[in-house]
Amino acid sequence: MTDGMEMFPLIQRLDEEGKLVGELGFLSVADLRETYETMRFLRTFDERAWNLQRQGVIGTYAPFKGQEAAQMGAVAALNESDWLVPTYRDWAASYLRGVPMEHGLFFSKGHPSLGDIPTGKQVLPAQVVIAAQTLHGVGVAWATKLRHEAAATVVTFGDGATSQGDFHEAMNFASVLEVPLIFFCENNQWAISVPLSQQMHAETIAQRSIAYGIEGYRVDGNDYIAVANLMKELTERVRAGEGPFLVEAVTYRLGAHTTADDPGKYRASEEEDLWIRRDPLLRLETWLRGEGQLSDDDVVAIDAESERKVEEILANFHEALDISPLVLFDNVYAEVPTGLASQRAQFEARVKEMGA
Amino acid sequence: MTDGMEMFPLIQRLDEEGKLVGELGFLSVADLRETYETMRFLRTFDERAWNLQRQGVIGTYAPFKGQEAAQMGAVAALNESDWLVPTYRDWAASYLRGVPMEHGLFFSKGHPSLGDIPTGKQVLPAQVVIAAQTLHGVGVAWATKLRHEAAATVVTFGDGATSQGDFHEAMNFASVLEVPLIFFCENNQWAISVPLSQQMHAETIAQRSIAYGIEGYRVDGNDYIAVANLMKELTERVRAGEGPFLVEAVTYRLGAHTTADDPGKYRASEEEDLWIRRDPLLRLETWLRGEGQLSDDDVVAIDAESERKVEEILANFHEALDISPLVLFDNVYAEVPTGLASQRAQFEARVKEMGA
Amino acid sequence: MAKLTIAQALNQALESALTEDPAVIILGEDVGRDGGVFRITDGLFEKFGGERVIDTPLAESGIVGTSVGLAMAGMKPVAEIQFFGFIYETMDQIASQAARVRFRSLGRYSAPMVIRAPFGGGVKAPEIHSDSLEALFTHTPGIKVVTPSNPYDAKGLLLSAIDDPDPVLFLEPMRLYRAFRDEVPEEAYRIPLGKANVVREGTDVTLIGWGPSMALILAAADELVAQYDVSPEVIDLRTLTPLDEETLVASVQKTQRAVVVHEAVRTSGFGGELAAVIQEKAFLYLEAPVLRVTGYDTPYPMTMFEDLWLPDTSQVITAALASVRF
Amino acid sequence: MAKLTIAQALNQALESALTEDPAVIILGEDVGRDGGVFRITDGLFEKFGGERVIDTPLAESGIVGTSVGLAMAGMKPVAEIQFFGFIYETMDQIASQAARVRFRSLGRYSAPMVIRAPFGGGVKAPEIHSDSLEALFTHTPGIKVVTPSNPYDAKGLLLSAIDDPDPVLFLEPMRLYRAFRDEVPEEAYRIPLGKANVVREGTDVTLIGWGPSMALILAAADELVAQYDVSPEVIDLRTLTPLDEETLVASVQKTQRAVVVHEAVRTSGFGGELAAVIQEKAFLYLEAPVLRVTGYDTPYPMTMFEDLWLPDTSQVITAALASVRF
Ligand SMILES: Cc1ncc(C[n+]2csc(CCOP(=O)(O)OP(=O)(O)O)c2C)c(N)n1
Ligand SMILES: Cc1ncc(C[n+]2csc(CCOP(=O)(O)OP(=O)(O)O)c2C)c(N)n1
Ligand SMILES: [Mg+2]
Ligand SMILES: [Mg+2]
Repeated sequence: MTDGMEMFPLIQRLDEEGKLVGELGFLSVADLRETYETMRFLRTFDERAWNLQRQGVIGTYAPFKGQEAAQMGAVAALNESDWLVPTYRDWAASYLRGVPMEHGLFFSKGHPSLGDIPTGKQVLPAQVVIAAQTLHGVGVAWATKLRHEAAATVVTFGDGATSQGDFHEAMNFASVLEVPLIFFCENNQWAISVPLSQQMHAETIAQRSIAYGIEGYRVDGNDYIAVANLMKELTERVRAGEGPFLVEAVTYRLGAHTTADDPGKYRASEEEDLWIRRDPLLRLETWLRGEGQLSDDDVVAIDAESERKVEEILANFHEALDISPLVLFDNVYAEVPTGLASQRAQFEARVKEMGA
Repeated sequence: MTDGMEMFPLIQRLDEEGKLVGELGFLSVADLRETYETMRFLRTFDERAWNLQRQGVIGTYAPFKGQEAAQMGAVAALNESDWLVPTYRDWAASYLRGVPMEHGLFFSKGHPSLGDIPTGKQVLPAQVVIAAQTLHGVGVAWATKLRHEAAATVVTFGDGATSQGDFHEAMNFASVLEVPLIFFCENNQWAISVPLSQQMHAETIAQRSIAYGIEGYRVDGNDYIAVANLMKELTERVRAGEGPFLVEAVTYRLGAHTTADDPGKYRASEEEDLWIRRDPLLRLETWLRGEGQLSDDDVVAIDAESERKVEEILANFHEALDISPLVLFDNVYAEVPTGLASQRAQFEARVKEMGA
Repeated sequence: MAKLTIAQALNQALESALTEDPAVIILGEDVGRDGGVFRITDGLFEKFGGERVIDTPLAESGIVGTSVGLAMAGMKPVAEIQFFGFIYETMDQIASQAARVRFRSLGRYSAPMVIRAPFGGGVKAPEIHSDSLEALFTHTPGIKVVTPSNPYDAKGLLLSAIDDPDPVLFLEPMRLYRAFRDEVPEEAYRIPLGKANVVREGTDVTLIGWGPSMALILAAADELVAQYDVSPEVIDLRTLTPLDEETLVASVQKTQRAVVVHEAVRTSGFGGELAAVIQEKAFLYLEAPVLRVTGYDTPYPMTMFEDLWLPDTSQVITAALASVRF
Repeated sequence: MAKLTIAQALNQALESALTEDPAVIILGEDVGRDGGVFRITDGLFEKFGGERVIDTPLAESGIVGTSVGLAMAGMKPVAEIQFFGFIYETMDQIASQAARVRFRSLGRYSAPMVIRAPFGGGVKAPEIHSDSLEALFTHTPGIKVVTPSNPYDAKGLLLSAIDDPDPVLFLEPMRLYRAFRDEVPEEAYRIPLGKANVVREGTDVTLIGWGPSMALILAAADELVAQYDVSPEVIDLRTLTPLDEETLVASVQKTQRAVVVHEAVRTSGFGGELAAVIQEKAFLYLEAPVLRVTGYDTPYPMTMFEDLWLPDTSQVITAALASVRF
């Protein structure tokens, strides 16, 4: 039988100790310093979102803590004409593609603007139905191919998503149609309470590429330098018509599945401890400090700036709460059909009555 | 990229010229002589069924001509406690597992008995929805495992079926649950008008096993000796708990997809000619003749016996046509609910009125 | 004007859409070289090539799901599902995805796509091929459910469906594909979605149907006039949802009686919804309950008995007379 | 007697089924160590082990499809679908497979299995989690659709569902899982499927509901009596299909008025079917049209506005009064 780990060795450039074990590739030290700042801001946001749920400001939130390097690396090489097709956990990736961070809060709040991506930003609304978006990714990539656009599409999904039929159909369609798409799996080891070993019998997700006759890669998802460089290479190759590809980014969900979940019920704290040591943020920090690119004072300043940005996001969020519930009726169809229009009128009266 | 053909070389024991290139294995010459008789009878039946459709006696029929060795080999090593989970084209396999051949006609006639498998025969009704039965196969095998029955289950499906989400979910479930199941793909190169090369990008179906961390095999599906021996080995191994396995039987649909199809619209006659030379029946015949096990007179006698059996099947079929349409109401639920009972009474009156 | 079958009219509509709009592509199982198992896409692969008319792998969720992505990224996919019975495979991609693109994105994205499928019984197709499941999709806000009953409507409605900015499920009565011909203009005309068609005016009872049932209803209407001196008004819904309530209710307020006909099983068929709407909106006008002529509450029968099971003209007449004589 | 929530009553039913019958197994996403995202299977993995309580891979069609095979081969699978909104993924395996096993095999095989799913809104869950799609399955002959509205019914109906020789879709009102407690007997009692429950007798109007809507209806009923001197009869369907038409029609023939309440979107919700049946079977008794209090014809709203969107007690009262004063 095939040894997946051997066929798809883990690609790494910055190891768990923050030691550089490969080239920086297309990234400069300045890039990485900036990446660190952004990552630290994202971590701040993520932790604040968790607290906002605890305070009742938002509803269920799915934290991305621990997966920042994977998500940021996934989109590091994309440009304006490329597309991102994300899930409910991919706020870091979406943010880098131009989706304001308050969308993550809209999503958890159940705010009607949750999928109202800014014009010009080629990002799809976050997908809730596991693996459904993998097919949308194929369609988007196919559209760009039909129009000869030389654009890359990246679709992100979890390890659990690879069990769904839609994932398989997407991989198969993409490979047959040879669309410019990168399947980017954030293998965070868990699908809620189900560990990868119970999710599948294969050793790696990367080896699933063989079933479709395409290339697969397994990369350290907590190593931003490795992920970004791999994606740089692959996005260029898909734009040149060599796709699709499958990338397995090996990472870990440091937090709970969502604010509604208690990982204590199903996983060992030793495992969590192990992965805390592999934290992508820590790793980058260690390296930057070693390079003399980061001091304690810098970190303090970055945190202050992160807090400021989070406050700004929160202000935007609160301001956006003043939205009419009538929008619920206005985007069912391009035009409101007669029957729905009279329901809309009833709803409007009800809303007035309830003073909402 | 992986070379599927190289990783999964075609297993063959009796080559296209009818020359033995491997061992007979668990099969005796007498077995093979009998297999030839059965195969010839099956061919006779299949061709007659085609004609019956043309005469308007039955409706749409999906011929298995060319796939006899694959289907017969698939079940050659099964015993009473094993299970078969077949499709609409697997009448040869079902027949060997104890399903009377008239069921093939029932199916095409739309006769209510089409799935009324004889008691004690562990065969599921023929499945129409592509790949749906692969999951049923997993469930059946799982049930036998939970009851510690040491039984093997064989689920059959076409090359096109491997594109469906259900196939993937079945492979994944089976591998995670380690159920005693053999996925047996009759790769007949076409899914109606779509050739394998447009159905998938991978070179072989066998290599899809790698995605699930299980063993896969590619066997000459027109070589009964190779298929039967492979299945002998694998059924024993699954009964011993080593399953599941994926088998790709490389064969060809010599006829049309169904009586409603015209292959002239989409495939070249040269390809058909090539595969006519690879006919599993011819191959076995050549070998048996070479071994002095078959004469012209024998063939005449086998044909006569085949005709007799087909007539018998037809007689059974015609006799079975006298069935009350009211059965439609009696197997919706174990007991007919009140509302349905009154619909049944209305239907009964209507049937009487129409003299049906 | 050419006399065309429904099959030919649909083919003409598809050809004209492919010609008019480079964003239109056709995808599905066997829609290419084979021209579709019912030959609705015949000749289009040859004319427009394999980039515009695509034989997909055998996976319905894949077909609809990639169509959603195509549509969100600016294309206008026209997907074929080989038989409507296989639509179950696609329900997440239709109901949770295509139908919600506009809603989920507050109008930033839309999914202008058409899903075509042959539906209905009467051609002795194998199991799962003949089910009438249209009601399921009438319960899904965000998509439109459209079905023609004749060649003229087939072309005009399909062109409107392709134009439509929202996803449309377009159901083609399998049994009628080649059953008869109509005059069908050569040019690309449109019939508006969301408007029911009063096919025949009358005063005594409103007969309501769509797609394959219209043939029964029209035959019954003739006989009601000729044999029973009953004047039926006949409505072909054309679009099931969004429903043209006005036309329906106005008719029943006039005739004071209604019979709905569909092949789908009775319970929770779209006839239930229509009866509910009519009794609510025309309660004081009704002289008889809204009656339903439908399939029975069993799975679609094995085809040996499908003709006994399917609604027929005599049942429509019986129901109409029961209504009139109530 | 212990006072239990619906969640606890269901857990007790599952535990007793696993204890009574070795053929019963539980499978689904996170039903094992985690005890299910709503903790309905809490403790069962620990008690019965990983062979009887199985965390499956993340694939709903896989869960239902393997259950069909398990059931055909003699097991009694109880499958959990994590949220009813994901049921679309399984519709082929439910409607074309589970529901047809008996029919397809002329009774040679059957598929005694239960599919459990939390449903309904009101808990501010993410998109696709709160949809009420029960009507879709009432259109599928061969399965039964059952939903409890209180702890006592939850246990008794679930045990009957597991006993049932046919597939049962068992819908659990998510919002009520822990909303209140009832006295629930320790022993394994059964409540028959296919029988509606007249929860409260009355004379003026029949209020009909199921699952999560019963809470609204009961509150409305209290207020109708106390504030408006209206005497409502309240029916909890318990089983949607096969429908207990007798109980329903008898009640409306008595009260001459009916209001149906459900969370699902209005068009083609099960309320349409009920209205159709009632107006047909009780036409001459009806003093007012059957009214429906339902969700609006939009996708389930973003949860910021779900309380505005969902039917509430005041709407039930308004409809009941409209009916009585019609
Ligand atoms: C079709 C579907 N089934 C079930 C769920 C419920 N659910 C939400 S997240 C999740 C686990 C997903 O795991 P994975 O794909 O690994 O992504 P992760 O959450 O780890 O990022 C499940 C089961 C869903 N959203 N959609
Ligand atoms: C879900 C589903 N989609 C489509 C069909 C229509 N259909 C019947 S057979 C077939 C091709 C099947 O090809 P393959 O799996 O290779 O089996 P073969 O017919 O070649 O034996 C198709 C598309 C179907 N029966 N079920
Ligand atoms: Mg995960
Ligand atoms: Mg094939």
